[in-house]
Amino acid sequence: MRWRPGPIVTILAIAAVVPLVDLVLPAELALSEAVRTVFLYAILALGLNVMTGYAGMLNLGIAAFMAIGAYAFGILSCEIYPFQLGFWPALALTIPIGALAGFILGAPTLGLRGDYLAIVTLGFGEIVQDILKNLDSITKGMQGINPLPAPSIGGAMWTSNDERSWYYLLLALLTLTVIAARNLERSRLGRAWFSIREDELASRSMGIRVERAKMIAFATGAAIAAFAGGLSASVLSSTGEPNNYDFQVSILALCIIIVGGIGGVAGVLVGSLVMVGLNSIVLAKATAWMAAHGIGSQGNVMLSPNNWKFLIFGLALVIAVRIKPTGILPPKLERGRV
Amino acid sequence: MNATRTAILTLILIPCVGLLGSHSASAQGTLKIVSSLPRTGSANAQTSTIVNGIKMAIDEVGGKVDGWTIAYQDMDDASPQRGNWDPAVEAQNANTAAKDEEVVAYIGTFNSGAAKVAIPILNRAGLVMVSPANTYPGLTKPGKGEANEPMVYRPSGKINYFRVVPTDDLQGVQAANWAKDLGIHKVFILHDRELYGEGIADVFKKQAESLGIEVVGFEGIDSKAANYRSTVTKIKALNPDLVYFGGTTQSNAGQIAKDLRSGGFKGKYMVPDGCFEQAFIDAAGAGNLNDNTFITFGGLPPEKLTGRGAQFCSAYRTKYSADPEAYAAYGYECARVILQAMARAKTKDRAGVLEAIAATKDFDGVLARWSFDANGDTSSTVMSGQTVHGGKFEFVKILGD
Amino acid sequence: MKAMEVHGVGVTFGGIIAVHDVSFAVEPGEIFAVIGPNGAGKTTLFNAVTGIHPPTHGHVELDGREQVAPMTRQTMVELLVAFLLVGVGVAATVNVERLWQASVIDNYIYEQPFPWGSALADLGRAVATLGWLGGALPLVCGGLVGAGAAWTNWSRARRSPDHIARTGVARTFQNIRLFNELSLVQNVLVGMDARMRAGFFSALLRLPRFRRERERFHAEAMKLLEFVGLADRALEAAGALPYGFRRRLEIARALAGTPKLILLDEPAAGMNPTEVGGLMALIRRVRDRGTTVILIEHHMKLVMGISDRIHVLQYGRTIAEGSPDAIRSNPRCIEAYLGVEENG
Amino acid sequence: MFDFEVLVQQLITGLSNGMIIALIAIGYTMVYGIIELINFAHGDVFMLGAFFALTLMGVLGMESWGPGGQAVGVAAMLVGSALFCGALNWSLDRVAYRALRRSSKLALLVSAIGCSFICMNLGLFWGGLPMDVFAGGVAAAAPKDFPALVPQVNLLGESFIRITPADALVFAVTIPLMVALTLMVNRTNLGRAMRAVAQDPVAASLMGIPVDRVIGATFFIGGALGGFASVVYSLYNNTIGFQMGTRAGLDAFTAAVLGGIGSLPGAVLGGLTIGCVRAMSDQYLETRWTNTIVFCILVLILIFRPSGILGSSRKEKV
Repeated sequence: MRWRPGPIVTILAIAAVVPLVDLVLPAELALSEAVRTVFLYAILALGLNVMTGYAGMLNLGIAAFMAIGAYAFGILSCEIYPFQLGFWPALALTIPIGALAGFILGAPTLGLRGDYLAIVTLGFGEIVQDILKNLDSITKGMQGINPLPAPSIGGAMWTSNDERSWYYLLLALLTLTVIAARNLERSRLGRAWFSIREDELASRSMGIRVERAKMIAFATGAAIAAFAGGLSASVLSSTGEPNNYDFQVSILALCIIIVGGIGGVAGVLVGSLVMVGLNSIVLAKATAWMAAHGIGSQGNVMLSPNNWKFLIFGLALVIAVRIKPTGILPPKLERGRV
Repeated sequence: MNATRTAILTLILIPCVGLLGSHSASAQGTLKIVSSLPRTGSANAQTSTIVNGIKMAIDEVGGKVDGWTIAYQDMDDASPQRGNWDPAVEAQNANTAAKDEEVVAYIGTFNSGAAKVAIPILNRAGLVMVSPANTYPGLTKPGKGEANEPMVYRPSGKINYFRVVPTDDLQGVQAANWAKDLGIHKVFILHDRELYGEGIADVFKKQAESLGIEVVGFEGIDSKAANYRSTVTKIKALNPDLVYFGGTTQSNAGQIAKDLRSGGFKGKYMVPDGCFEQAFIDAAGAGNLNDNTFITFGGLPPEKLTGRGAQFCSAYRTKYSADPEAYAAYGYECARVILQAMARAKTKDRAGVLEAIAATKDFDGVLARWSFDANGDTSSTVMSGQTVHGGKFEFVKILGD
Repeated sequence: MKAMEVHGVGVTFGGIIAVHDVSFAVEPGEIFAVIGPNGAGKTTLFNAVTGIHPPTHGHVELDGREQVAPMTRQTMVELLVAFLLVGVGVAATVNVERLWQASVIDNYIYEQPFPWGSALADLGRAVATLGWLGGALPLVCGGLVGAGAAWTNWSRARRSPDHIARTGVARTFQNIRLFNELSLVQNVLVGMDARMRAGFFSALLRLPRFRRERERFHAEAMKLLEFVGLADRALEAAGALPYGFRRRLEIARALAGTPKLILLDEPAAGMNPTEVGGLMALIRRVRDRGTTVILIEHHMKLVMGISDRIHVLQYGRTIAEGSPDAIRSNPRCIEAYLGVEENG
Repeated sequence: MFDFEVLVQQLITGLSNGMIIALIAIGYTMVYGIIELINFAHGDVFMLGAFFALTLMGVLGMESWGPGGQAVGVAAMLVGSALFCGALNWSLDRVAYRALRRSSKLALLVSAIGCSFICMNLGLFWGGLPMDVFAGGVAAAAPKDFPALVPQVNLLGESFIRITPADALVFAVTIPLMVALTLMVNRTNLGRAMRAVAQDPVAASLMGIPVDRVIGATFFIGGALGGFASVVYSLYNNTIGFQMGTRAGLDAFTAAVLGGIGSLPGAVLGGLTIGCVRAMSDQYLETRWTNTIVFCILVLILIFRPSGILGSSRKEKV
């Protein structure tokens, strides 16, 4: 049979040529920077997808793990702390730290039924922000930790102006995450997760160790989310403030996987493109254009385009699930040898 | 293969929509000013007045400086799903501005946290940034923030960041001095655990202690809570003369005032300039503030202004049919500093404008006559104290005199 | 040794006695049937045996061993570890700012090398000075919560279905519970999970060990599908399978774990006579592989045709046990079954 | 120093706040009980209810009515907001949820999240409408003062412990509502139908119960409770804003889970627990740790009672 590129390969291949397209587009239309945000959210959403998509555990606090990753990266690498590990070691350490955080939250709560777990994760997402704020002698509270190192491949450290380097680094790391997720998905573990998602009791009766499989899913998802957090902190050269990892980030990640097609890697990629693209590309450019052409005014709340963003975002969600409740690219049955 | 097609279509569609958002390159001789402020979500009210102030300053010069057309772009550093400033969006705004050769000045940010992201990016691009609202001292002043501040914001070694607002370390001190003058012996300090609020509360606490005022409590509140009755009970049991709240209208200064009064607290209430806006009185209810609430503010209130300031106020009232708020004045001041520097600049490019702004001396501003010091801070340290009387802010005194 | 012994098992649901004091023993290699009118407590008995709703009274032995995991030294060690980990974790969390201050902030000067030795010494000193309220109290409270939680988890897990399945008991469900979105072969592979050894990292990195295991089990799963006659549909989704085939797939999935004992809950429900004939042959072949079969069934022809022994329940109590011929002539069984044949 | 008066005062505060949380929590728990949806939009429906009440007050000019008139006004706001929120919640179900009944629970959840954003934006617009009681069109996002129609004076005179008419209002409204609701669920045909649909919608529809209408009615009642809660909340706290729904919803949902989701008394118990724990933590620990403590208590309770305090550990049918 002739090899045909699947949707994942297609998406990643198209993403690889975006900076080249940017060369011919006018500067204000340049897409690569906005697409970078898409990559970061895609990695985060892949982490959430391991928990929620594969193992069926609704997590409403994925941003907490992102925050843990970002702050761990910050503390391990920033010059105002003694550790100063440098980009690669610090980024690598976010993974076990995220997994540990996932374990600490997951160990007592994974026995909980569906939405009970959801509320626990939601609460966790809130209190991690609180803790990061309160322990300000360690985390610098609301100040955020900056500057954070960037990779330096041959020569000086990159800055956020080195757009193309960043772009391809993020794309490469996203591709690695995709491969990892695909490998797990098509293994004994992935099968166990799917079976738990479909029918927990039946898979238990088949000898699947449900708690253990869930624990691994939770820790893996948390590790990927923490990785995304560390990476985003490095891109921004700052952890930002704890509030930057609030409920809304978790919600966006959840919307990404559901609108994209829950449980499949391709769906997550398309979902992040659509949801983050809507936010940081379409809405941003549209309001900028309207402002530049004097459309709308600041005097009346309803005439200002910015004040419509929540509404448009919300409508997009409602309409998207109404048209395709299973998502844009729902995962297909694995037919191959698994 | 249907899935692939969907993916390709989406990828093509987004650039197309992006194209719609483009506009043709401007004619030669355009200088661009951009602002990056949180325009979506809860800070929208304040940032709207900043944008009003900026637009007014540009309109006053007829949109032209020395024959160069001035273009203005109002960027949003908040994202709808966050409803607040978003570091990724702020970085994107800064990078966009840095890349656009026409941009010669960047007004922003509203949040000091956002400034930390934007300053180094703009610094590398040699683009000047003037903030109407950042008050975190570490952005400019050595020794006031972390060990590596503010050098860390100046990777190129040059200063590109200026601000027209006095920093928290000045205001907190003046507030504590004023409290001493008011005869306060015991104070309970609250803050909203934000960069601004906690910073100013910290300074207030240190100064109060050094003045011999007893600090009976220092607590961070949850600015999203429905009410603070239990905190008020705790305060009441300690019986302080004054409650100081480091925070803003957005972080529920109004609710605290309400709960203090409805909880039967009889003492005074003091807040910083984040609450110096009509919305604070509206939110708290005038009855809860009248004659026992004290507000510090970096600058003079509109009705006390003379000269430029008075002109600004009347012009603002005519144009927007509303009283100018503090942030409107700061926004206006930012834009005017930039416009005047453009006029003075030898070369009409980033380096020229940056140099001209850094050289700003004895600027006839709406708030005072001031210069930028070596750190990029305003030399104006005039602080005024306000109270609320009959549902309106009322000027009490110039602080520090 | 018996394949399974049920000793005085009783199940009550909030005051309702579903199964009362049932005892029986199943010989290895036997086909043993449990019959009784609707509501007699047959499925409840199965659920009790497989750990889904643990029995309120009595106990079950498999191969002469207690089915519930015993308290071993390893469990005690785990409880102790939970006590220490959570205790130390809570104590460290409560004091984290103090310890950080003593070790990092007091020792680190910006742009100076960090004195690791003295920082660690300071950390040790700070820990030593935590005292009762800051150190011991959180340690003990946290430790107790940790050990309590570990105990709760353990006592829930010691008789959980996955533990019991791993001791060699497989089952099918009355209302078929397949994984509808997985393919047939994947359904069977889930049943084999307990036998697989490749772990997280070999899957993540696709190590040779993972590949070898995958090939081996895949081949075995295909053989099992062949055994139940579904090999040609191996890659279809289980949800799309016609009803009769779904039963077969469930049996294949149950067999996948190479159980010593398989419990079939009404395997013939909803089948036509031809399908029942095929099912009977299949059950015999399962037995011939060396697996002991226990089944619940209403279909008398099937029960009488293949069972070695039959156990009859009514209202949760045993009313008879014996060979098919003995049951067929037992007056109490005939009485209990009047009218049931019309339904079934 | 242990002060008994402080403890009593904190209990009063905790119970009043808890009652309001409980009232919102019931709306969540009812909807969850019947279609297993975490109705994210509920908090924002509640928020819009508060804006509706404020508008009603402004349009009718209630602030200038006499004391007797104001009592009538409060009643009018309660009824008006309840009807408004009920109708709004019902329409959300009709427009955004009903078509997704057969889809996955997560699609439904995303639809609810979308509705939450839409409602929040509507609240922002509403806050920007130029009405007398509002600050005017510009400060749409700023918190709005909700005039204290129910005075915040101390009924006990000059004592340290304060019980205000607003405290009394909280109890006077919520307790009868909860009793009425319990009676409705247990005694009426609609209540029976709701319980039947909650247990098994397919079986219920086979028994001739109009499932969609029963679900719609549940949404209406849940929304109406949100409406009552919004008026009580506004009169108690005297501030409303377009983002208040998020936090209120979060607290209420935590309360519903703590008490055992799907259980009405559980929601009340959960709300009161959270209210009191908050007050105690504010008093005897530090305010900034309050949320963390509430969370730890939630996790602790769920470790040992995985279905909440009063939740039934629903045995799965095999």
